[in-house]
Amino acid sequence: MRPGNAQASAAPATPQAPGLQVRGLACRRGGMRLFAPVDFDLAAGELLFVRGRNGRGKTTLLRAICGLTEPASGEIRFHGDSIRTMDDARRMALLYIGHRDALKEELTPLENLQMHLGLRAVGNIDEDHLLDALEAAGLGERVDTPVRYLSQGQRRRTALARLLVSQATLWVLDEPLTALDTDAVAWMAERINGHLEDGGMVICTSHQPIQGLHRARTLDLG
Amino acid sequence: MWDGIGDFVAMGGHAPYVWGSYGAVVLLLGLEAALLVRRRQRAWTRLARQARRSTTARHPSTGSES
Amino acid sequence: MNRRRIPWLYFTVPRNFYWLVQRLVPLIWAVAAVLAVAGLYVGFFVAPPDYQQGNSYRIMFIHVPTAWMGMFLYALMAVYAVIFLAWRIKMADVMARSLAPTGALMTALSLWTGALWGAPTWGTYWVWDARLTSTLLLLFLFLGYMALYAAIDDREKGARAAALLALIGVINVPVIYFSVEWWHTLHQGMSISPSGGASMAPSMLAALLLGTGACWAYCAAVTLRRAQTELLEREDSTGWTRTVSTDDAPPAPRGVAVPTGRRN
Amino acid sequence: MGRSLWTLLKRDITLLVLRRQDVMTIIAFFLIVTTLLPLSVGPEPETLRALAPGGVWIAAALASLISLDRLFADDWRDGTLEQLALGPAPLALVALTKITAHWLALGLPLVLLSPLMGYALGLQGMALLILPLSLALGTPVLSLLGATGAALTLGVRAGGALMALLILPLYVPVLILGSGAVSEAMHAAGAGPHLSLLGALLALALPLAPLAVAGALRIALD
Repeated sequence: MRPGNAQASAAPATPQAPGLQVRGLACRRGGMRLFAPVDFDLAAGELLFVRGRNGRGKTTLLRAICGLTEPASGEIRFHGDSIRTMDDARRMALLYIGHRDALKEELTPLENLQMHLGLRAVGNIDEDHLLDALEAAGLGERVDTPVRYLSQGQRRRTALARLLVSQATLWVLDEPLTALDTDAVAWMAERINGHLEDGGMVICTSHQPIQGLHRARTLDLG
Repeated sequence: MWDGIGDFVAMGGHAPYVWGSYGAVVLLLGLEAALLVRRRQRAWTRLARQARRSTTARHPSTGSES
Repeated sequence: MNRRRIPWLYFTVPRNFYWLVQRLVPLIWAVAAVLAVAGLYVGFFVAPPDYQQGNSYRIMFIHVPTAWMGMFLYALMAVYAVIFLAWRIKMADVMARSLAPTGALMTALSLWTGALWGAPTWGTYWVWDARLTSTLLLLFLFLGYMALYAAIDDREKGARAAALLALIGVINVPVIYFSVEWWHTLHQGMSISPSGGASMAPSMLAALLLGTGACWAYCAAVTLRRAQTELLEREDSTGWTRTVSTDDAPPAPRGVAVPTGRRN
Repeated sequence: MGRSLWTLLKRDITLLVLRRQDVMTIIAFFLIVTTLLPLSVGPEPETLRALAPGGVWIAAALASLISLDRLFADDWRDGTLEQLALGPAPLALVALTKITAHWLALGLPLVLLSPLMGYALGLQGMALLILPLSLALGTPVLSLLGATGAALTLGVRAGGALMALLILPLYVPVLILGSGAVSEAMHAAGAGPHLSLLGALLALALPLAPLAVAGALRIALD
């Protein structure tokens, strides 16, 4: 069974407009304006690397793009629909992995992955495919131990394993490399490149520069 | 209506209740207004201090719209 | 139709609101003082003693207004909460936040005066009368609003959470009042509620209305002043506060007759 | 979307089963609070019988209150709530599903145990039947209202005590009608009107409370 994401088999959503359009996006936190209004477009196969010192609002920007945070001003359109009013199918095309791993400590990585897919109403993917994904993420022997006993790096890998089984076209990754060791970072870079080649889009923030990423546009929040 | 101050204060034997009610109202409302005046003054002194500091220090502090 | 559109949002700009309050509050204080003096005079020197309760009924002239104001301010708070949640007008949140302490104080005073009125009339300071119990619960709703606002550090989130709570509260107030009324009638037999306003002498009614007017004016003045202070506390000195401290009026809105009172 | 909610319901119930000891402690809490009544009022059957409905109902309300504290807290802390908000199902239905799972694990046991406690407090005949019925109608409303408080105080210091202050006034109508139904049944005056009003409260709370909870969750996630 060749490891790899199910990306190729799923037909990419028919984009009426370029993937993501962000116009005049400004966010506030604690009454202060975080960054000057941001404008950018993201088309298929493009990576946007968001840089900025701590507290500049990188996380808030990403959460605003996903629709979790309400922006102070600005408009975000994904395949033509505004993110606040887009329907479920469109919402499934977006995958957000934030600082927190969104894992249940009592459950094992396999159960967490099944839960993640179940909550996103994805058809019943057979277990072998999930096991392959976890294997690829370097969790081979840890598949059946509850997440509570895993290290921070292993938890992060479990969270990132979702990327291998997701059909989302837009990945929004907030500090994906935290707590990852060097070969995990390489694996991550390789996965992002694979996703871009398959016509996917990635928005990513990171304090360490990710080598080997091609066609990376950067957005600097200062 | 009342023959003399004493009768008025006695309030037909209900003095503690009537004056207890009106007294509490006057006291607490006066207290609320007074606290508000003090809070307002404090706000103004803070602003004045900031204004003085920012003009003397000569560094443009980032304004923020409300 | 009057050509001039009322600029609803004009006074939601902090600087204009500040200036408006600077003009309005002295007038409202004057109205409150006049009504209070008139109400007290009529209440104590014109209204005759009650044939049944003697003079203790005079507490009604302050008890009823505070009770009404408590409920009215909670409803008003909920209206501002809805405006804030629906249109994100910061001024609406400032108003709701400024109403809460005065509303809580009014509710507490109505309980205090109600108890002192109950003592000579029913023989005990506290009786689980339907209205007293519901007013007590209303006080808890006020305290809950203020506690939630204070507990959340981020002001923006705190404002939205408190506004949502005020909305939830105002939907529940009629249910609470109904269930307490229902509960009271089932356990009746204990107490008679004070004589209704039906057979009130005109002078009594006048004292009551004057008292209510004074109470309303007081609440308006204190709330507007607290909202003004709230704005000052939120601003840093480079904002509009610098111009206002020299007290010149902001540009008047198009076509609205602005009371050009003497600069105080 | 149905699949996603069904997965969430199963997940929550499995989590509650995995954390059985939490469920047990809350049920034990309900029993202990009810036994406080005879200890404080005295064993004399006549007074106990008059106070039994109130005693059981207050114990149920307090048990519901302390159990709701963690309804959203864990999901909020580990990031699962974010993924649920980005999932296919609307947040109101997600909230309703979580409240249902919570009620099944914690509300239902109270309803089933209440005749036992009612008997212990001297209730007989009709009252012993009306007690669980009134709780069956009332505890869901408690859970729905309590969930609003839990969502509003997410991530707030001293959330527990604050939640009690926010929510207990809203519990009053349920408490009045619930304990009223049982005491009416004791006087053979029939608890019909009380139970129908409780049903009305439930019918009101079911559609409205999840909307309020969703609003509060969105604020907490912002």
